[in-house]
Amino acid sequence: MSVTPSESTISSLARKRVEELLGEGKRLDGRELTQCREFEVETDLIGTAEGSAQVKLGKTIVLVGIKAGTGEPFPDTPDQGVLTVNAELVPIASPNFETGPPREGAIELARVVDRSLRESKIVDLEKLCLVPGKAVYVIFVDIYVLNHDGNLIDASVLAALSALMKTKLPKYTAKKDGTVTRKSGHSELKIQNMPISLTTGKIGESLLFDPSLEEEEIMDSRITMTFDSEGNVRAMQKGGHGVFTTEELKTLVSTAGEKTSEIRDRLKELIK
Amino acid sequence: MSVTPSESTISSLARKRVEELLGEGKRLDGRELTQCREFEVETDLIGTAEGSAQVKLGKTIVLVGIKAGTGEPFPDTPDQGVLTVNAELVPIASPNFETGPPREGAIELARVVDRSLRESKIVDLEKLCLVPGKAVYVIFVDIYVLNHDGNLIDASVLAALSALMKTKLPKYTAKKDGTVTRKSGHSELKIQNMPISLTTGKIGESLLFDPSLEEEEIMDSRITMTFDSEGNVRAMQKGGHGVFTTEELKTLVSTAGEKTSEIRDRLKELIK
Amino acid sequence: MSVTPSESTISSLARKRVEELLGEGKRLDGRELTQCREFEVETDLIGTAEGSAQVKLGKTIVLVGIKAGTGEPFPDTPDQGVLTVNAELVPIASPNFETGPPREGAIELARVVDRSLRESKIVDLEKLCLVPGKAVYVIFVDIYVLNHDGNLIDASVLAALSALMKTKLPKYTAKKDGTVTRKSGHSELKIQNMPISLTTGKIGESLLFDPSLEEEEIMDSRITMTFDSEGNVRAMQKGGHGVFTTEELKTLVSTAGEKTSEIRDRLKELIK
Amino acid sequence: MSKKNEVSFFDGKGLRNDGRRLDELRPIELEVGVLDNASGSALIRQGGNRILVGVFGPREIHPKHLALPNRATLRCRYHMAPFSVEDRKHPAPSRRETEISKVIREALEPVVFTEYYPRTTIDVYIEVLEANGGTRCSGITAASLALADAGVPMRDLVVACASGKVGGKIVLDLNDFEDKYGEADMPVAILPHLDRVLLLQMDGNLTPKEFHEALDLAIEGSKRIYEMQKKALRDSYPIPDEPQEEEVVEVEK
Amino acid sequence: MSKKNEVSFFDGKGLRNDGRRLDELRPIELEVGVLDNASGSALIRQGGNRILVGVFGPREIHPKHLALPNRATLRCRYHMAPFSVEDRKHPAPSRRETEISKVIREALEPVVFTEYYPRTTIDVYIEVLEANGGTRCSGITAASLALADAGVPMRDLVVACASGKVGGKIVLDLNDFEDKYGEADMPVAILPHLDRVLLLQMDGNLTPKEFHEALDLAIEGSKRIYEMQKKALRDSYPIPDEPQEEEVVEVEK
Amino acid sequence: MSKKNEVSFFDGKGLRNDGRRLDELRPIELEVGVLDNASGSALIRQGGNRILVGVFGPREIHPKHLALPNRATLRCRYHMAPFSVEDRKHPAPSRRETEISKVIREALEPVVFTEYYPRTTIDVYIEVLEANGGTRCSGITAASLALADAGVPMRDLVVACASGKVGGKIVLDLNDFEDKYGEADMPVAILPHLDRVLLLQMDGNLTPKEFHEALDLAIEGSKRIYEMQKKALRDSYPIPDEPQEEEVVEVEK
Repeated sequence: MSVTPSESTISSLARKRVEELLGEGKRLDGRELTQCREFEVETDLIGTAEGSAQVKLGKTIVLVGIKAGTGEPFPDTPDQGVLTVNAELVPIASPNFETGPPREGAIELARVVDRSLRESKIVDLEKLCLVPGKAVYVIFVDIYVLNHDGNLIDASVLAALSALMKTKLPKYTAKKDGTVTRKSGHSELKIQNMPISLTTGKIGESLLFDPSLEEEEIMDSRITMTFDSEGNVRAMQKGGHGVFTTEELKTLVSTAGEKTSEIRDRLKELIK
Repeated sequence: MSVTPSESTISSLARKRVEELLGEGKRLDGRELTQCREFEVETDLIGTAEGSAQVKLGKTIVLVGIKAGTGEPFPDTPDQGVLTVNAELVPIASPNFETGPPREGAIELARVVDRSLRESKIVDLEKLCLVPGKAVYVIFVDIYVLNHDGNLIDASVLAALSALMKTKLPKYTAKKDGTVTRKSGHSELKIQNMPISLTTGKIGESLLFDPSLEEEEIMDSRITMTFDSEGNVRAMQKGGHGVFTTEELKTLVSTAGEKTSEIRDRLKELIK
Repeated sequence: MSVTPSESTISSLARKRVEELLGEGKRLDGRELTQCREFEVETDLIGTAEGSAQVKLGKTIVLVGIKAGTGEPFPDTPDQGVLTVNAELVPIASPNFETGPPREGAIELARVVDRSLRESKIVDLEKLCLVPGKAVYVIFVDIYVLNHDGNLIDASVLAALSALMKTKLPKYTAKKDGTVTRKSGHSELKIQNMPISLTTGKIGESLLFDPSLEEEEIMDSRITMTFDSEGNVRAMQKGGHGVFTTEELKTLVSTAGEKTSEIRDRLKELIK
Repeated sequence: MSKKNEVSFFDGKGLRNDGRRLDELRPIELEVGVLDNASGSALIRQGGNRILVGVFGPREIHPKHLALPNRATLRCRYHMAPFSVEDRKHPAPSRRETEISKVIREALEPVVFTEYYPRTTIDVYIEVLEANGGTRCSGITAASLALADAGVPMRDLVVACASGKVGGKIVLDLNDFEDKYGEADMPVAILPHLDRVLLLQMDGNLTPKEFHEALDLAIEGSKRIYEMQKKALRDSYPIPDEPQEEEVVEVEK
Repeated sequence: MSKKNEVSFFDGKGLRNDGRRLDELRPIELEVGVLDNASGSALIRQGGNRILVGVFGPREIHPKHLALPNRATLRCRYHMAPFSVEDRKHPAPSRRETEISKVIREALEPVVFTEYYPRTTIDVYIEVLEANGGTRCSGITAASLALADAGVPMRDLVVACASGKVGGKIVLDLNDFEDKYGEADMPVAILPHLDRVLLLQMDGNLTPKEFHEALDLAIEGSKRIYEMQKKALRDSYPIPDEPQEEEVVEVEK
Repeated sequence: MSKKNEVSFFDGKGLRNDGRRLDELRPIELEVGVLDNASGSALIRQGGNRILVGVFGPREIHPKHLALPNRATLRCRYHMAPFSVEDRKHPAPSRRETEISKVIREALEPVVFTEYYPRTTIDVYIEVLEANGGTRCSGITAASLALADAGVPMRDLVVACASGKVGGKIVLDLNDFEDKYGEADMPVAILPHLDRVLLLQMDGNLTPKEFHEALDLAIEGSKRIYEMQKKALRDSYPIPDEPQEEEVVEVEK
């Protein structure tokens, strides 16, 4: 059951000040409305993972680790590998995160990242099949949020993409009956697309890219759009208790598409 | 752990009035003590289910859907299909139902319905075996209570029986090793008995058939008796914090048996 | 998450009195500091178990039942049987125990007993293999605390050891593919070591063996040391919010070792 | 959404697998006030979807720490019956149901005048009895009627409809087959007379231009459903002192 | 209860598989006051059943919202030890245990003077250590002794015993084999001196006439157990100033 | 800990499988103040271990019934990331994690001046991002720095290090391979300048004499790590008015 969260403690006064600033096209941290925060990527920092990447987007830190092994395929896709995305909002990341099973925020995060990867066909799942119907590669993408300063979705998509780009699959020999044995060596996981998401927050009538935590706490709604390498839309998710006009959405598809293209180029530079 | 429920909010005054009425052989809704509410049955209303029926018993509404597939038998009955009964008291049915895992009320309901079906051998489980010890039909009877106006047990037994009578099993071909593949077509599930339950409430010294919710809220105890097509008893369950005398129980076995015979005839008319 | 438990209700006055007594080398129940309570063992009292023993250590009562069957080995130990220890602090044992899944106290108890048994190689797990990688004996050691009067660890190790010493394994015939069928008869489970644990409580500067519940409620910390039949240490566990000096620990290893040797001799007498 | 090469979405006449045109809705039946115990309720049948919604409240909230000082709490559960899908669904809530409950709640939040009922809760229970694609949209459409039936004041009715892309074409109101094998699915919920988007999700593959087209189509389809919603409410609450329109019939309650 | 054709329930002399006559109880041993920490406790051994019951309270209740203003809350847990059955039982509570906890609580409710202790709880924990058929009845018989041992005022002792039908005959106090392969099992709990039925369950197949017979037999058997209960209590609480009966012996506590 | 016969722990020169001497620590890097939202934080890299610790508090406690009238509640969670081990760890807390959380909390209890902050909580979250043996010790060492970084007053820093026995020899700071295949592992946590043992666990096989030796070695190793802890804190909080030591560098925060 989804329940209205209790209101953030930010006074309506604070909100008024932010809205005034936004009226002048300014943001609390000095960015322009369509300016994203700088990001850094560090890859291969977890030796026990088959791939890993830590992204710092402003002060938001997300670590993604990839575990790859083998298992049975789903009955309805017997010739495809399995890709699973999971997110944990561990309590070191924010005074508001708690221990315990994932709540709707973590589940939505994981599912939006999952769709961004899956719908853009980031990996060819059919190439991850070992023995049809019996044995396939199973890849876990585990999102670990280490510091929450806003816009976890975009940081997580970046980290997941980076980690997958650096993932090395263990090699296996497989028998017809589905018996699988590890053999030495690894092969690179082939990435065939680079999905990048851009999340836009809405406060009053202003639209702002890559909202920070301060902005998230007062924003009315957000819209995430994930674009593939060709500039097509692969996933969208509106969140929050506010609304968008159709014009806002149509305009955003163009501006956000361009912005993700810049981000993609920057990422290529960072982890080539 | 079972815990004394908090008392219903009905005043002792209200209870006194009901008892006076009952003293004169009258009930709140004008029924006689041994008069059940009229019921309606609608079958085959869920296309995704292999069988379905919705029963309205007065204002109580219970929907039962049957899902049939294949699976492994239990180790101690390798040559028998599996029949599983589950009940959900979904929160649309009553302001007092809650979301979450089933509580003792839902579990008792499912188990009493289960015993009513199972003990009367409503289906021949041995005929639901595909490959002994390896593959059998697995039939799920899911009870979904949509509106609670009393006597969920009898309404659920009626709905489960009706749904099973209308169930069509998907056909399968099975290999000796237990591998099962769907083939086209369905066959009717053969019903070999028609168990009907009758629940009697006790308020003070009065015994009343098919208690309504108003009556349930003040009644001391209830006894459910399930009879098969031959008029034999197949299941019983006493509930509530009150008592019965042995004479009451012995008398009830006769009157309730006759009443279920009438109900069975009525059901046959409704869903022939 | 582990949380500081709420303090015991014992007044600091009571604690002061105990400390004074201890200063004179005396304990509340008249024992000497290094004196353990007498214990009794009753074995084979549960007919449905493959082995069972009930130990009374003072007023502490622990019942251990052994269930033995077959199952798959763990992937990393394909040629070894499986030994699993579980503990339930059932609510009849103490007004402070609750129903529900095991809490950290029960989990720590099970894990310390597990290590005491496992590290002393009480049974040769390789002899419990039926078909390497496919079928092995699976032995469940279930600790059931019936009355809690302190020092559950030592009582549980004693009861688990006694129950295992009296365990009779059902015989099976196994095929190469891992199929297992029960054949008539039982064989004795061979015990190759007799681990005995000794738990020492610390109150102020005093160290006392086998603390009672009264003592546990005010003690600062405890240290459990498990010794094998040769007098070597196989497991240790410090608990509680207090500290030990290195000298205390080094001394304890000698005195506790001797004491467990006495306990082992006594146990041999009791259940030969 | 996995595209299979062999799949064909249109017949010789360019009609969809269930005989519809590209911009045609599935047949929709709406019924208001179908449950006795709920404060308000509605049943929607849309193609193969059969969804029952019950609303309770505004009422006291338990546990009390969920109460909000200046508005009603909205609680929303989207829940599938075990028999509502091809392979029996386990009764425990799935991650998918958790996410959909959230986006539906967020679609309803801007519409309900929650500020009228501080410290209470309004509970919306959406029970999917049979599912055949687009259940979150059908559920929202019915939830809005159930809220109206409960007398909960709202800025407007909420209405939802998906559009998407199958076989290279932008289509309205995808069924389960089109959702599974098509190229894109995009559920949209709107406040119809204010033209505001309350819910938007998309997965698949759309060019920006196709997105524009699909959005317009979803809104256009939603508005058609909006008319049906209004009719269902009128039918359910005939106003005796005004000259009744011909089509008003007493709804079974 | 699945009847197997090959099963035979009686030997040449018409005795049951454990040597009993049709209306004979299994050997019963009752012990009162066997646990130190519980307010009251009892151990029952009935054939292959070994069940320990501990009662706590009347005591403060947590969480407090369970407190009832005009009576004590009764809480009851029927719980099986993992090693109490042939195939190890998983420690998590099963649906069967949940149902049995409920019917046992409902059997005890009419007996305890809960109105003497408003806002408190009386907790009854039934631990099945070894099970061989009819454990809910043995559990109730022992629970009643444990309540008495705790000093909880009751209208009478509760006593329970099953009857049923095996091999075409009505029998008393079924063991596990008879329960599994026989035709009917019917657990009954009564208030013996008032002849009131507190618990009644049945599954299997009985004609109305057989039901009458089985009910009478279960009540008759219960009354025999009732005498053993009273003796166990007398043994446990010898009254020194009255001339003691010969059979009073000090019970091990 | 299962000894395999084929396993060899030392090379020709008597060095361990990672090139260390018997009494040599793995390389350790400590960083303080690495997280923004936590009150205090620290990162430890010790051999193949990478562990992040965040401390929150003293702060208000929820649920309130956990509040203690005369001291702060300490809450501690040791938690492994799914990718921190060879076979992916399921996110739900394991029994092992539950036990380790408890012994770590008990190691920290005597050190924190909890009496300064009655009715509050101090939360210590230990996230194991990569594990290669001895994570509970590394976690304690880092937790102590995070507490210091949060400004929580402590009697001393806590520091932990394991010793054990592999290939017949007492060694310091076992890695995962030595832990798995060696003869004994013994994690120890101490208050270094008071020489008090806060945590002690052991499993394997040690003679009493070997225990003495192993305990001395663990304490000796811990004291070496203590020096690194103090340096990490100095580096993190350079004191400007005192003449700074050469090695003081501004730590990335």
